[in-house]
Amino acid sequence: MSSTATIKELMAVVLSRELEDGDHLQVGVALPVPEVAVRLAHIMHGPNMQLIFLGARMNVHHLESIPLPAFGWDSRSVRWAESYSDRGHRFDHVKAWHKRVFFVGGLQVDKFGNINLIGIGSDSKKLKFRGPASVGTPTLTTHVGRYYIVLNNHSSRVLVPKCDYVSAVGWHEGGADARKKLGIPGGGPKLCVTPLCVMDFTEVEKRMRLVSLHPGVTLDEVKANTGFELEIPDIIPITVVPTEDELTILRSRVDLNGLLRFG
Amino acid sequence: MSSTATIKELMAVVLSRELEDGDHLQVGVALPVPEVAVRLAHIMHGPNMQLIFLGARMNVHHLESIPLPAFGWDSRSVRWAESYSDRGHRFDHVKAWHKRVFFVGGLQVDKFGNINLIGIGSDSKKLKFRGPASVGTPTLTTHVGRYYIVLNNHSSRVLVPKCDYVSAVGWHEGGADARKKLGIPGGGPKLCVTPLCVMDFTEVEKRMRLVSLHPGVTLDEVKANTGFELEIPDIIPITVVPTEDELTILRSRVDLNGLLRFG
Amino acid sequence: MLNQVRRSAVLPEEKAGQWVKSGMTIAIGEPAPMGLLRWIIRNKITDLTVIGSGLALDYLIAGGCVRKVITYYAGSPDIAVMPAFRSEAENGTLEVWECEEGILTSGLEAAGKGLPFMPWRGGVGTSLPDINADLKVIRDPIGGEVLIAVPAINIDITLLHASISDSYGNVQHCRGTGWLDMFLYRAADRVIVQVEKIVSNEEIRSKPWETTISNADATVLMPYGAHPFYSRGYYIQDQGHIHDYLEAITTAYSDGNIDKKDDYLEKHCNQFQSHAEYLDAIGTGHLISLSEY
Amino acid sequence: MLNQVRRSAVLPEEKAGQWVKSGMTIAIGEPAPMGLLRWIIRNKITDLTVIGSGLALDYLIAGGCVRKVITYYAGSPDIAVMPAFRSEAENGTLEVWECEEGILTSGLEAAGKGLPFMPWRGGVGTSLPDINADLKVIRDPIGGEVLIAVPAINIDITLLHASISDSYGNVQHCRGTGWLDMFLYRAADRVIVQVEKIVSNEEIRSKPWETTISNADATVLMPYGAHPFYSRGYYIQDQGHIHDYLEAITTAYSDGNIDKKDDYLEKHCNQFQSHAEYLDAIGTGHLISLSEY
Repeated sequence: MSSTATIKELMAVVLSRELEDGDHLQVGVALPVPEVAVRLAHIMHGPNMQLIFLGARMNVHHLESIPLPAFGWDSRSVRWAESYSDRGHRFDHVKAWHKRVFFVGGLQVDKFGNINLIGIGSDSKKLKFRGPASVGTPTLTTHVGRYYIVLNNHSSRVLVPKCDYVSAVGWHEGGADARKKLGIPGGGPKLCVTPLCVMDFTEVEKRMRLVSLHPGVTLDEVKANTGFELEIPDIIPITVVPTEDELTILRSRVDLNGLLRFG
Repeated sequence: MSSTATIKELMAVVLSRELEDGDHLQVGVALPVPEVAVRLAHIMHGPNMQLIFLGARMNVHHLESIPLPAFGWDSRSVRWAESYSDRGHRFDHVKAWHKRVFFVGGLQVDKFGNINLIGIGSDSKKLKFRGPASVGTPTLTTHVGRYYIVLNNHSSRVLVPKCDYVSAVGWHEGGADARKKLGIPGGGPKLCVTPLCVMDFTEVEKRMRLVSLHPGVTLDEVKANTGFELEIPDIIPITVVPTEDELTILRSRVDLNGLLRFG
Repeated sequence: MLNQVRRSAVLPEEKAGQWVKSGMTIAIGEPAPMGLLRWIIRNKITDLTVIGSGLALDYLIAGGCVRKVITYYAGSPDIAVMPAFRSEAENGTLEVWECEEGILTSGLEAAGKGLPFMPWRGGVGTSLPDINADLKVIRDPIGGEVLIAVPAINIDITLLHASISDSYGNVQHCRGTGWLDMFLYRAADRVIVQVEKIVSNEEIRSKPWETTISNADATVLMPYGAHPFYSRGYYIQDQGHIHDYLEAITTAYSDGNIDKKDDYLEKHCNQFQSHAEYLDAIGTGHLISLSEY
Repeated sequence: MLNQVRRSAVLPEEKAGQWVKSGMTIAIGEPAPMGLLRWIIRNKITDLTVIGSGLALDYLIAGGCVRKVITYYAGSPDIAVMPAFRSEAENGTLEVWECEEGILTSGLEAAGKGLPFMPWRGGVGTSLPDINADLKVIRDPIGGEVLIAVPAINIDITLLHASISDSYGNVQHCRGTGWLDMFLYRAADRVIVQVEKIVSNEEIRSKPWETTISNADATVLMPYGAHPFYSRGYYIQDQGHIHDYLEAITTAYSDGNIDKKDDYLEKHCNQFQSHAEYLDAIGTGHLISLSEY
């Protein structure tokens, strides 16, 4: 069990440390890293967290393990939730979303944290690559207290200067008042976590900035794989690796089948 | 049981004959005549009617009797309904309200069937008589397939040339296109039933018109107690009194305590 | 692994009651949360803006707590217009935000959805936009239809009565909520729910589809807390008690002998230190006689 | 006392299926009403506008039934983008009304509420109003905030899958509805619900708080009707079947060998005369193995 964490496990642990007790954590399907992260945080330090999956609200802190579901649409995984009230009224209680934390991926992400799930190509009626569409990301990222961008690939095809289309507004065209000017109340994207590094957004310009490099990753590698000029701080720490405790709990009480270890 | 019907029983029977199988019949509290009418119609000829009370939908045609509740807010009366879905979503399915029939009273009713539940007096901030407020009548009368105005008193204080305030629009300032011009889709008021007579609305002007006089009531009596000029047809029939069957069923299977008989 | 205990949302009535401050906007659900309302009257909270209807609203007005009401109905099957509401509105001492059910739910939905307004058709052509300056007649931006723009109605605290909750603010209503409860909950910054019974978390999780509110800020254990009103699945209305109220308050206001109102309030509310004392005065036998069956 | 019989809403699949005509706007709930969708494919209904998501939507596209989709998500946990959707959208043979969850529910709510539009904030600042000309950026008439006016999305027929109904169109979902089902129901002129089981009216009335739809225009008895998807409380997804679909359809489109698609459809849908024949081909043993527990 004392082996090194995989990159995905590292990413999950980075996210789990970001989550605060009392957060309402909504994770969509097909995002295994956040799925693990919220469960790990719930066990580690979140007895008052609420996990929101498939329109169900759960607090399962009393359980010894909180395994991932067998597959994405596993209806059994939320049988013993505390409430299904998010379903028929998913957008009727936006007022309480300041407590909510969300996670998004993207076909493209630009330097201000805008993301694109619509597609690639200049003609929106005939896209070169048709994406899966925006799901609920426009509304969720508009209102939640904060959200995290989580990418499976760190490449200049994904991290682009400008998205072909914007599904969810991050910091728009930049500036700490960018969201306010648009009339978008939520707290915006906080971090962007990739297989190479952790990034956040500068205070004034809200441009993406390197926070830490994952072990073994060089600055040049990040620069070469980022399609825009990343803000680079003077001192660049290495991402703090999972503790023995974190990794043990992650593997033995959450990711029982090693989705992040072998997947 | 072969005694004569009381005026309220007569009114209830008149209304019950108006109701068609398949109608969705919504009756608010404090309207005993329609409460009896919808139950009677349900038994007599309405196996596919839906009764909507207290936000519950019921079809109780299979029951031998459909008694009135013991009192207005009797929570037991809808225990065995088929659905409570009208409660948290009372106005989310207006699309289906063309099937719905509603009943309203009023502090004032004018010659175009506009009604007032707000109050009497020129200063809306300090009314001479403060009414109970409009309940759901503005929205319901806007959308339902048709509705009936039911009055406990036929007097010139109630049937006025012009309401001090309008809670629910009937035919506004008159004309068959009055509702259309306002953009109000529902079918509007069909009849006004009072202790003296039955009235409807003329085809072109949509002014209130006498349909029939209740037994023993004279035309002069109606005119003297109506605050506006009523349209009078050439031939004025007497309101058809309840049949033996209707009255027996009303008394023995609906109004078991004689609310309309002795009340 | 610090802070490993899940917080309880259960509060004693005085702790929860103290959240309600004079001048706030509060809302009352159905069945009426009478235990909490009696706390508010007894503790002389004043100048409230109250979203409510019927007799529970009238009780708060009679209790001297209300400056403004947002209501669609101040009558009941027992009386055409509630006595304290009627008298104070006619005197001009009570402000009325005139509305109706669909307009009210639209404003509450706007608040819950984080929107500044919602459009609504019911009320077009009526006097409501004339009387209530906050209701704005608009043309819809797509087809030009005439509608009413209802501003968001935001609430500081919503007070509800429900059947059960667990320790963590998961609330379930027996046989569904009152028709407006969920709108009031979603439009409010905080919600306090008084419940007949507090149950285990396992009982809630055995039927999560019945959970109506999953994050009540506080729940207060108040068996028979809706008395003199009903509580679905528990007890029916106490018609005698309600008629006594209507008679006392009607008389007080119409006689101009407003002391009679204070006598009524003293006897039925103010003299008690707690909900339990109130129930003692009603008497166990009488409470049992109200059982719903 | 004429006409004393209450009408049944239960229809055989071919009767209910015939309501769906080429060119209509239909909607698909969750769990997916696959029995009805297979009927539509088998009967070569075309040019549909479909409100749906994920694999059930893709199945209809692959089946050649769809001209236009209104969707917020055409992916799944198993594949980033659905193969038929992706290919036909990229070819320009499929029109996409680009939206997202909150915009979709707003348009559906407008339809249900009889309104021409609803305002929504989610989507402000995004490309959605640029791509979708029906979404109009407006200023709210009260405070001047920038919002999106979403036009009413009206549906001809909504198709749902649920657990039980009685003979009269009273439907109850085990453990609640899919998140969008009720929006789709309320926005539609008619709703057809396929159910696992038809129960007595008394069973429905024993728990009216669980009734989700009280006036289904038709219910169709289709046990295992959501296969290869789940039905809450009955069976889980058939992952093998779903992977077969994804592989076959992905291959068909990427090879440019579109016959492979027809082979798949023939084998899994078109060769059957009825839902029962389909179930026979799946086999009882396999169906039992999918039981949810």
